[in-house]
Amino acid sequence: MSAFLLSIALVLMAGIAAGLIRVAIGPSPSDRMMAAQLMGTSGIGVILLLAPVLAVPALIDVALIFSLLAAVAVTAFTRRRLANDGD
Amino acid sequence: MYRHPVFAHPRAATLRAIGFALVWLILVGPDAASWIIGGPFVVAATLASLRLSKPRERNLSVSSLAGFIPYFLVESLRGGLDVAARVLLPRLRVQPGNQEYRVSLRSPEARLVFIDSISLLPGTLSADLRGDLVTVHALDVRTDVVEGLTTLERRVAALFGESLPPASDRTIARTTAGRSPADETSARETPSHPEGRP
Amino acid sequence: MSFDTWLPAAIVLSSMIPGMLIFLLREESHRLRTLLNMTGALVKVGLVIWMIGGVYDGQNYETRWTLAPGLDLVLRADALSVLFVALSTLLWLVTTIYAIGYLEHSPNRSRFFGFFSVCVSATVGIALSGNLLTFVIFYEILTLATYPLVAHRGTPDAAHGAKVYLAYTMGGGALLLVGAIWLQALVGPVEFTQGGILGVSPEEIRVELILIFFVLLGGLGVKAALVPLHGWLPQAMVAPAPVSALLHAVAVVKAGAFGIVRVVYDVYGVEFAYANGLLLALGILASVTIIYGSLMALTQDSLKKRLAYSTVSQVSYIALGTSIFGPIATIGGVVHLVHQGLMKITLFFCAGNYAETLGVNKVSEMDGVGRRMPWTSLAFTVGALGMIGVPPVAGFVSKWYLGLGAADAGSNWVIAVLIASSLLNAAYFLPILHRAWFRPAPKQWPQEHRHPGRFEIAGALLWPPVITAALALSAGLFAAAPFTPLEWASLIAEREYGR
Amino acid sequence: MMIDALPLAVTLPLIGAFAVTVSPLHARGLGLMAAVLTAASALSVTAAVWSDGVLRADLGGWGVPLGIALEADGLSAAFLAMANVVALAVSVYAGGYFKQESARHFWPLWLLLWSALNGLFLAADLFNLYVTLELLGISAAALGALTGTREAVAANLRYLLVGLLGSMSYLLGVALIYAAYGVLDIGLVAEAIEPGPVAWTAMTLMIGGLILKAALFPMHFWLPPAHANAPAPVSAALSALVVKAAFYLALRLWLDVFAPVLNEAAANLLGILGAAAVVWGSWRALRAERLKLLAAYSTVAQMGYLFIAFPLLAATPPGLARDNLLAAVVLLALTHGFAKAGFFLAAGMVQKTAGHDRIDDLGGAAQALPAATFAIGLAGVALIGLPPSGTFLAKWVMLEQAMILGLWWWLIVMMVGTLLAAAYIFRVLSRAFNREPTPYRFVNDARTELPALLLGLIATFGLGIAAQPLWVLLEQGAFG
Amino acid sequence: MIRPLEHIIIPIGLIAVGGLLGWSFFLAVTGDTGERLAAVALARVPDSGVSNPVTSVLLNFRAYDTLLEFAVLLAALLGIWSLGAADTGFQPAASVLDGMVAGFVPLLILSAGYMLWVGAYAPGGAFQAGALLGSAGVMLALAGHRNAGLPSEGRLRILVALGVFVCAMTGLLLMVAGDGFLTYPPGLAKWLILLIETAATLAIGATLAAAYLGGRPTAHPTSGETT
Amino acid sequence: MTGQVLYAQLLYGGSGILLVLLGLWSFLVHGPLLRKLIAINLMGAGVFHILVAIGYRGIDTPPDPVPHALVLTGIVVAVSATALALAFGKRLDQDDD
Amino acid sequence: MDPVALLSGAFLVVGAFFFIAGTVGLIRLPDRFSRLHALTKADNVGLGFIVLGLMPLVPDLFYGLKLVLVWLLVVIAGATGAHLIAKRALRGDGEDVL
Amino acid sequence: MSALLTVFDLLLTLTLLGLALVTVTSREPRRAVILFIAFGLLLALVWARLRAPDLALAEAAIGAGLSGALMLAAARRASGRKTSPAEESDTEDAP
Repeated sequence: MSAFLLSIALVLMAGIAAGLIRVAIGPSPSDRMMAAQLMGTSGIGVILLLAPVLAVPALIDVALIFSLLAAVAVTAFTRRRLANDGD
Repeated sequence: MYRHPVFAHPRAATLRAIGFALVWLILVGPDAASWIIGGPFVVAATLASLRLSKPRERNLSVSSLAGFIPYFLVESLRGGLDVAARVLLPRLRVQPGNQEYRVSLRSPEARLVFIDSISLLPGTLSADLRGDLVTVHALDVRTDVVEGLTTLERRVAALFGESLPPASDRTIARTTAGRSPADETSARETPSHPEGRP
Repeated sequence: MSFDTWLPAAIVLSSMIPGMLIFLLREESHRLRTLLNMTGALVKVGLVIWMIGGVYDGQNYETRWTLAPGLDLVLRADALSVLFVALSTLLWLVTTIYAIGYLEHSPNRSRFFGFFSVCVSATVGIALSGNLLTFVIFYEILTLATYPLVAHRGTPDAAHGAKVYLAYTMGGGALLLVGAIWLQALVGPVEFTQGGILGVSPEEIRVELILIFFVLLGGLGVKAALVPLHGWLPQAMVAPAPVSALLHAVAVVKAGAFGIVRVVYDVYGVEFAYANGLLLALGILASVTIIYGSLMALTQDSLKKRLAYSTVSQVSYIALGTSIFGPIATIGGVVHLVHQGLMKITLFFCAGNYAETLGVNKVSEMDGVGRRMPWTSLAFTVGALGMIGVPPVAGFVSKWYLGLGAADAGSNWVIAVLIASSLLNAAYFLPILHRAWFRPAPKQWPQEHRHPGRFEIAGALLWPPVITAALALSAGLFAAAPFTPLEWASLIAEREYGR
Repeated sequence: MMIDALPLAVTLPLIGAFAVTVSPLHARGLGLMAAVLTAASALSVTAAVWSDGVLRADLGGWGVPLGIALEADGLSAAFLAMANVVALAVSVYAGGYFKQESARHFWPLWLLLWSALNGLFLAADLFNLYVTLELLGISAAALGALTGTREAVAANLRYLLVGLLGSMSYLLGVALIYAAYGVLDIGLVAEAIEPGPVAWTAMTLMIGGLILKAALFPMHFWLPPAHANAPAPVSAALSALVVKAAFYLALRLWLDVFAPVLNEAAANLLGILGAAAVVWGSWRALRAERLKLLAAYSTVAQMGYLFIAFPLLAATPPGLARDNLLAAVVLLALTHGFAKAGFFLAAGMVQKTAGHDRIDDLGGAAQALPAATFAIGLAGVALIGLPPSGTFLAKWVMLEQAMILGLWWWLIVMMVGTLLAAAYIFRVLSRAFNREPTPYRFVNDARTELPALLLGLIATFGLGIAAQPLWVLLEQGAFG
Repeated sequence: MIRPLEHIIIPIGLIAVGGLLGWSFFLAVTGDTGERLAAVALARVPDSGVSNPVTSVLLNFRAYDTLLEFAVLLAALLGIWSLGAADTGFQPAASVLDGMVAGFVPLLILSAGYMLWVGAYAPGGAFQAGALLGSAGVMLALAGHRNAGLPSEGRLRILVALGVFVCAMTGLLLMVAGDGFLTYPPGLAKWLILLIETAATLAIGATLAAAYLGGRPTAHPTSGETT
Repeated sequence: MTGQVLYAQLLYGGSGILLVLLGLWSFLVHGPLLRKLIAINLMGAGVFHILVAIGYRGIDTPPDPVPHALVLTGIVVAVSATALALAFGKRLDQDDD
Repeated sequence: MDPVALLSGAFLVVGAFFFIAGTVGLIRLPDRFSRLHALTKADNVGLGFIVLGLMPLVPDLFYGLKLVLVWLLVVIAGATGAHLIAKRALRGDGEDVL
Repeated sequence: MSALLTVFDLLLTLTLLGLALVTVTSREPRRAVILFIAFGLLLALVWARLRAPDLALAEAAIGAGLSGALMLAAARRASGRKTSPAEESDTEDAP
C-alpha cells in the first residue's frame, strides 16, 4: 500500500514540479500566486499521502496549517494599504 | 446601550461555542485534560467570531443544509470534470468572458457561500463583487451560466433562510460581450511575453 | 612593607597626587591650588633629603610592583638617580613658585599646574627607574604630560610647536620602545645594574646589541636633542617661560641625557660600550651637536631661541662625558646634568622676567636692561658666565672635569671640541651681557609693566632666578664640600667604574 | 547551591527588560536597577571564579551532552567583568543621556543586549552561542538605529544583514560539527574533534562568521557608519563590547574547540588581516572628519591588534610564555573595551555640547568640558598604547614575544599603528587647547561625565598598573 | 561587460566553498558517528514531562535556548517599535473577504490552541501556536482591522514580554526553590512546560502580529478580538 | 545506517549546501534589501536543511529531535531578523519621500 | 484484493487525475481567469478524492473528521482565494471597497 | 518502494532547488516574494518528508504566512517606488 500511496504522491509532486513552469513564465503576479496556491493544495495532498507512508499521523496537522495559511497568503497578496504609504 | 455580543445574542454565542468545541474535539480527539487549553481557546474563538460577524436571528436551516451538501458536492465534481475535460483535450475548448449577475442575497455569510460556490460550479468563477453586481467569469461564454447561478442562489437563500425577490426582477443585469479567447490572448495575456507587457 | 620599600614610590606620588587633585579644582581656587602645589613640593623635598642621607649611607631603597609576570615596575634609588631626583625636586619647587607668579592672571591654571605636577612626577620616575621598562613608562608619561604644557597657550604657534614636539617625542618614544622590547626579548628583563648587564652576553647577539644601542640612542636622543633629532626644541619655545625652563633645564632634555647615561653605564656597561665602539659613536654625535647647537645659537636674535640652541649644545656635554672612557670624564658629564640645569633654568627665568616686565623678547632689544632690572640681570649674568665656563661658576667645574677626563682617556679631539664650544658660548652670551650692562636703555621698552613693589618685579618671579643663580655659583665655589653635585658625581663614577 | 550566579547574570537583565517593556514610564529607574543587579551578579561570578576556580552550571539538570551548560573560566570571567563594568557605566550615562521617548526604546533593548553579552561570555554550548549571537546582533542593530537618522538606519540595516550572514556561517559550522561529532557542548566537541577536512571547514565557517561580526579587515566596512551614527552610549557599547564579544568567541573557539586542528596558515591569515586592519583603520581614523567616525575606525584598527595575537599564539609553544601572551591579548581586549567605551561616552558629551562632532570645530566644546576631554585623553592614551595603560603592557608582552619568536614584522605593524593612533588621538586632543578662556569647572554633568572618566581611568591606570589580578584570574582554566 | 568581482571572484569562491562544504559534509555524515544525540535524547524523553521529543528538547533539555529565543523575538519587536509609528492600515474588507476572515480567524485561534496542547505529545508547540495566532492577527490587519486585534499598548507590552518573563521567572523560582535553573521537578514538568508554552504562545502571537503592523502601538481603540 | 538513509541524508544535505551557495551568491551580488533578505532566508533554509538531513534516520526510525529543535529555534530567529530588517527598510523608504 | 482497498486506490487515482488536470490547466489555459478555474475546481475535487481515498486508512474517527475539515478549509480558502485573485486582476490589489 | 522514494526525493529536491533558483534570480520584488512563499511551502513539504512535522508546521505557518505577508508588504512598496509602472502588473491589463 505504501508504495502505491507514494506513487500517487509522486504524481502530485510531478504536478508541483510542472507548476514551476507557470511560476517561471508568469506572466503576472496573479499567475505566480496561483502556482503557489497549486503548490499549497498539491502539497496538502502529498502530505496527506505521506502521513501513512512515513507513519507520521501528525502530518495531517501540517496539512491543516497549510490550508489555513493558504488563505493568509492569498489575502496578503491581494490587499494593499491605505494611501500615503510610500506609493 | 452597548451590550457585549455574548449577552446580546446568547443563542448565537452558544451555538458558535458549541461549534468551536466540536472543532476542538475533532482536532484533539477525546482527551478530557485537553480542555484546560481547549476551554479558553474555544471561548476566545467564540468571542472573536462574534466580534467579526454580527450574529443574526435567522440562522442556518438544517434541512436545507442536508439538501445543499449533495448538490454542492455533485456540482463541484461536475465543475472539476468539466474543467478537466476542457484542458485535457488536445484542443482547448474555452472561450472565456465576463458576465454580470445581480445578487439578491443579503447577509455576508450567504454571499460568501454564494460567491465561493460560484467558483466551484462548472464553468463559472466569481471575479468581482461591486455592490450587488457579481462579475462572473465564464470559461465558455457560449454556455448558459445564468441558470446555474440562479439555482445556486436559491439554494443558498434557503440555506440561510433568506427570501429572494421574484425571479423576473433579478435576472441578469447585463451580459458583457464575450470576447474571443484569441483576442484576449493576444491583447492581454501573451504567453510569449513572459514578463507581461509586449 | 617598610617605609624603605615605599620611599621611591612616595617621592613620585608626592607630586602626582597633588597634580591629580589640582585637575579637579575650580579655576578660582587659587589658594587651595597653591597650597597643594607647595605642600607637594615641600613634602617631596623632605622625602628626597631623607633619601639622600640614606643612599649616602648605602641604604637600598627599592619599590617593586609587578605589572605582569616578568614585567616589574621598579623604582630604585642609587647615587645617579638621587642626583637627578634632587635636581628635579629642587628645581620643581623653585619653578612652581615662579610659575605661580608668572601665570597669575592667565586662564586654565588648574590644567596647567596639574600637568606641571605630573610632569615632575614623571621626571622623578625616570630618575628612579630601576629597569628599562620603568624608564620607558615614565619617559612616555613625561611626553604626555609636557604636551599640554607646550600647547597651553592655545595660539596657532603653540599648536604648531606642540605638534612638532609631539611628532618628535612620539617617534622617539616608539624607537625607545622598540629598542627596549628588542633588548628584553634578547636578554630578558633589563634591570639597571652598576657596571651594566651585557658584558657577559654571548658573542652571537653582539651585532644585534649594537643595533639596539643605536635604536635606543635614537629614542633617547630625541629628548636629549641630539643633532639631528633636536628639531622640536626651538619650536617648543612657544610655551610659557616656566615650561621652557622646565623642559630645558630639568625635565625633558635631562630625561634624554639621563637615559643615555643609564643605558651606557647601567645597561650596556661602559666597558662593553667602549669595546664595541659605541662610546666613540656617541662622542662624535655629541660633539657634532655641541658645535652645531652653538653655531645656531649664534645666529638667533630671539632670546629664547638662542637659549634653546644653547641647550641643544650644553646638554650634549652630558652625553660627551659619558662617551669618554674613564671616571673623570664621567664626573664631568654627570655633574653637568646638575650644573647645566641650575644655570639654564636661571637663564630662562630671567628671559621670562624680561618678557614679562619689559616685553623684551629679542637680543637686539636688550640694551640697558641691566640697569632697569639689576637683580634679574645679575642672575642672568651668573648663568651666562657659567655656561661659558668662567670660574668659579658651576659650568667651569663640569668643563674642567670633561677636559681632564678627555686628556686622561687620550681623546684629545674632545678637548678641541670643548675649547671651540666654549669660544662659541662666549660669542653668543657675551654680546648679550654687553648689551645689558653697557648699552644705554631705549626711551621706551616694547611693552612695559611697572611693578609697584620694592623690586623690579614681583617676588615670586624674582627670587627663583636669584636663588638658582646663587646655587649655580655656590656649586662652583664650594665644589669640594660634601653633598655637592661634584661629590655625588664622583661617587657615581666610582661606583660605575667600581672595583 | 541555592542561587547560582551564572544563570542569574543572564536572567536578571531579561527580567529587567520585561519590567521596562511593561512600564515604559519608569524605564530609567527600573533599567538602572536592573543594570545594577545584573552587574552585581556578573561581578559575583567573576569573584567566584577568582576564588573557587571554574564554575559550571548544568541548566535543566540534564548535564551534557543533552542539556546546556553555562561555564565561567578565567577567560570568560575576565570578559564578563569588563563587559559588566562598562555596561554599568554606559547605563549610568544613558540615564542622563536619553530623554523620555528615546529612553523607553533604549532600555529594554539595552538590557536584552546586555543579557546576550553575559550569555555569550558564559555559554558552553555551540548552538546556544548562536542564539546569543543573534540576540546580540538584533538588539545591537536596533539600538544603533535609535537616533533614527537616515545614515544610522541604513548603516544598521547593513550591520544587521552582515551580522545575519555571519551567524549563518557560524551556524553552518555548528551543523557540520554536530554532523561529525554528534555533540554541541564545547568541552565534548573539543574532546572529540580531530584534524581533518570537517574540522577545518567548520573552523573556517565559524571563525569566518565571527570575524565578519568582529569587523576584521576587510569585513570591517559595516562598522564605521554603524558605530558612528548610533547614540553615544550605544556606540560605546557596540564598539567596546559587541565586536569584542565576537572576538572573545573566536578566541574561545580557537583555544578550546579547535586547538587540536589549528594550523599556522590560518593563524597567519588572521594575523595578516589584523595587520591590514591596524594600518587601514588607523589611517582612516586619521583622515576622519567626525569624532565618532574617528573612534569607529579606531575600533577597526584595535580589533586588528587583537587578531595579530593569533599567529603569535600559534607560534608560541604551550608554557609560561604562551600563558603570558594570552593574558596580554585579553588585557589588550579589556583595556580597549574600557577605553573605547570611555572615548565614545566622552565624545557623546562633546557632541551634545557642540551640537555636532566635526573634529575641526570642536575646540570650544572640548575646552568647556574638562572632564570629558580628560576622559578622551585618558582613553586616548590607552588606545594609542602609551604607558601606563593596559594596552601598553599588553603590547609590550605581545611584541616581546614576537621578537623572541623572530617575527619582527608584527612589531613594525604594531608600531606603525601606534604612531598613527597617536596622530589621530592628538589630532582630537589638540582641539582642547584653545585660546579663549573658558569657565573652568572640571565636572559639569556628573552623570554623564563621570562614567566616561571612570572608564578612562580604569583603562589607563587600573589595567595598566594593576593588571596582575588578570593573570591570577586567567589561571582558572584559561591557561594551559 | 565583465565585472571581475561579480563574474569571476564570487563564482570561483562559491565553487570553492561549495566543494569544501560538500566534501566535509560527506565526510561528516559518512564518518562513524553513530547516533549523535538521538539515542540519548529519545531515551530521556519520558523523563521530560512531555512525550513529543522536539518539545522535550526545546522546553526541557534546551529550555535555556528557548528563553533566549523569546528574547530575540522581543528584541526584534522592540527594534521595530523604535523605528516609528505603524503603517497606515488596510482598507476595510468587502463582504467576501470579511466572511472568510470571520470564519478563519476563530479557526486560526482554535488551531493555535490545538498546537499548544498537542505539542506535549505530538508535533506542535508554542512556536507553531504562536505563529498561528500571529497569522490570525495578520489576517485581521489585512481585513482592515486597525490594530490586528491586539489590545491597547499597555496590555500589548505585557503580552509581548510575557514569554521572556514567565520562562525566566520559572527558571529563577525553580533555582530559588533549590532545583536549579529551569530544572523542573519530575511531577511538575508537564505543567510548567505548559505554563511556559502558554505564555510563549501569547507572546509570540502578539509579537508577530505587532511586527506585522510594523510600528509603535497607537492609541486607537482596539477592534477585533483580544488575545 | 542503511544506504537508503545515507542517500537521503546526502541528497537533502547536498541540496542544503546548494541552497546555501545560491543564497550566498544572491546575497553577494544583489543589491535590493528584499532580495538580500530572501537570499539570507534561503541560506538559512539551506543550513536548516543540512541540520534536518543530519537528524533524519530513515523512514521508520524516529528522527533525532535535537537538530529539529535547533532548526525550530533558527526559524524563529530568522523571522525575527527578517521582520526587523524589513522595518528598517520601510523606515528608509519613508525617508525617501 | 480487499474491495475497500481497491476503492480507496481508485479514489486516489482519480484524485491524482484531477490534480494533473489542474496543473495542465494552469499551464495550458490562455488567461488568468481561465487558469483560476482550473486551479480551484480541479484541485479541490482532486483533494476531495484523495481524502476519500485515504479514509479507509485512518486510524480513528477524529482523524477522518480532521481530513474532511482540511478539505473543507481548502475548498473555502481556494474559492475565496480565487475570487480575490480574480478581483485583484480586475481592479488591482486592495481596491476592496463596496 | 525504496526506488520510488528515491525518485520522490529527487523530484522534491530538484523542484525545491529550481524554485530557489527562480526566486533568487527574480528581479521584480513581488515576483521574488511570491516565489519565496512557494519555496516556503515546498520547504515545509521537504521537512514533512524528512519526518520533521514540527518543522513543517513552523515553516508552513511562519514561512508561508508571516514572512510571506511581511515581505509582500515590502515588495509592494518596492514595486510602487519604481519610476516606470511596475514591471509586471495585474491592473493595467484588466478589462
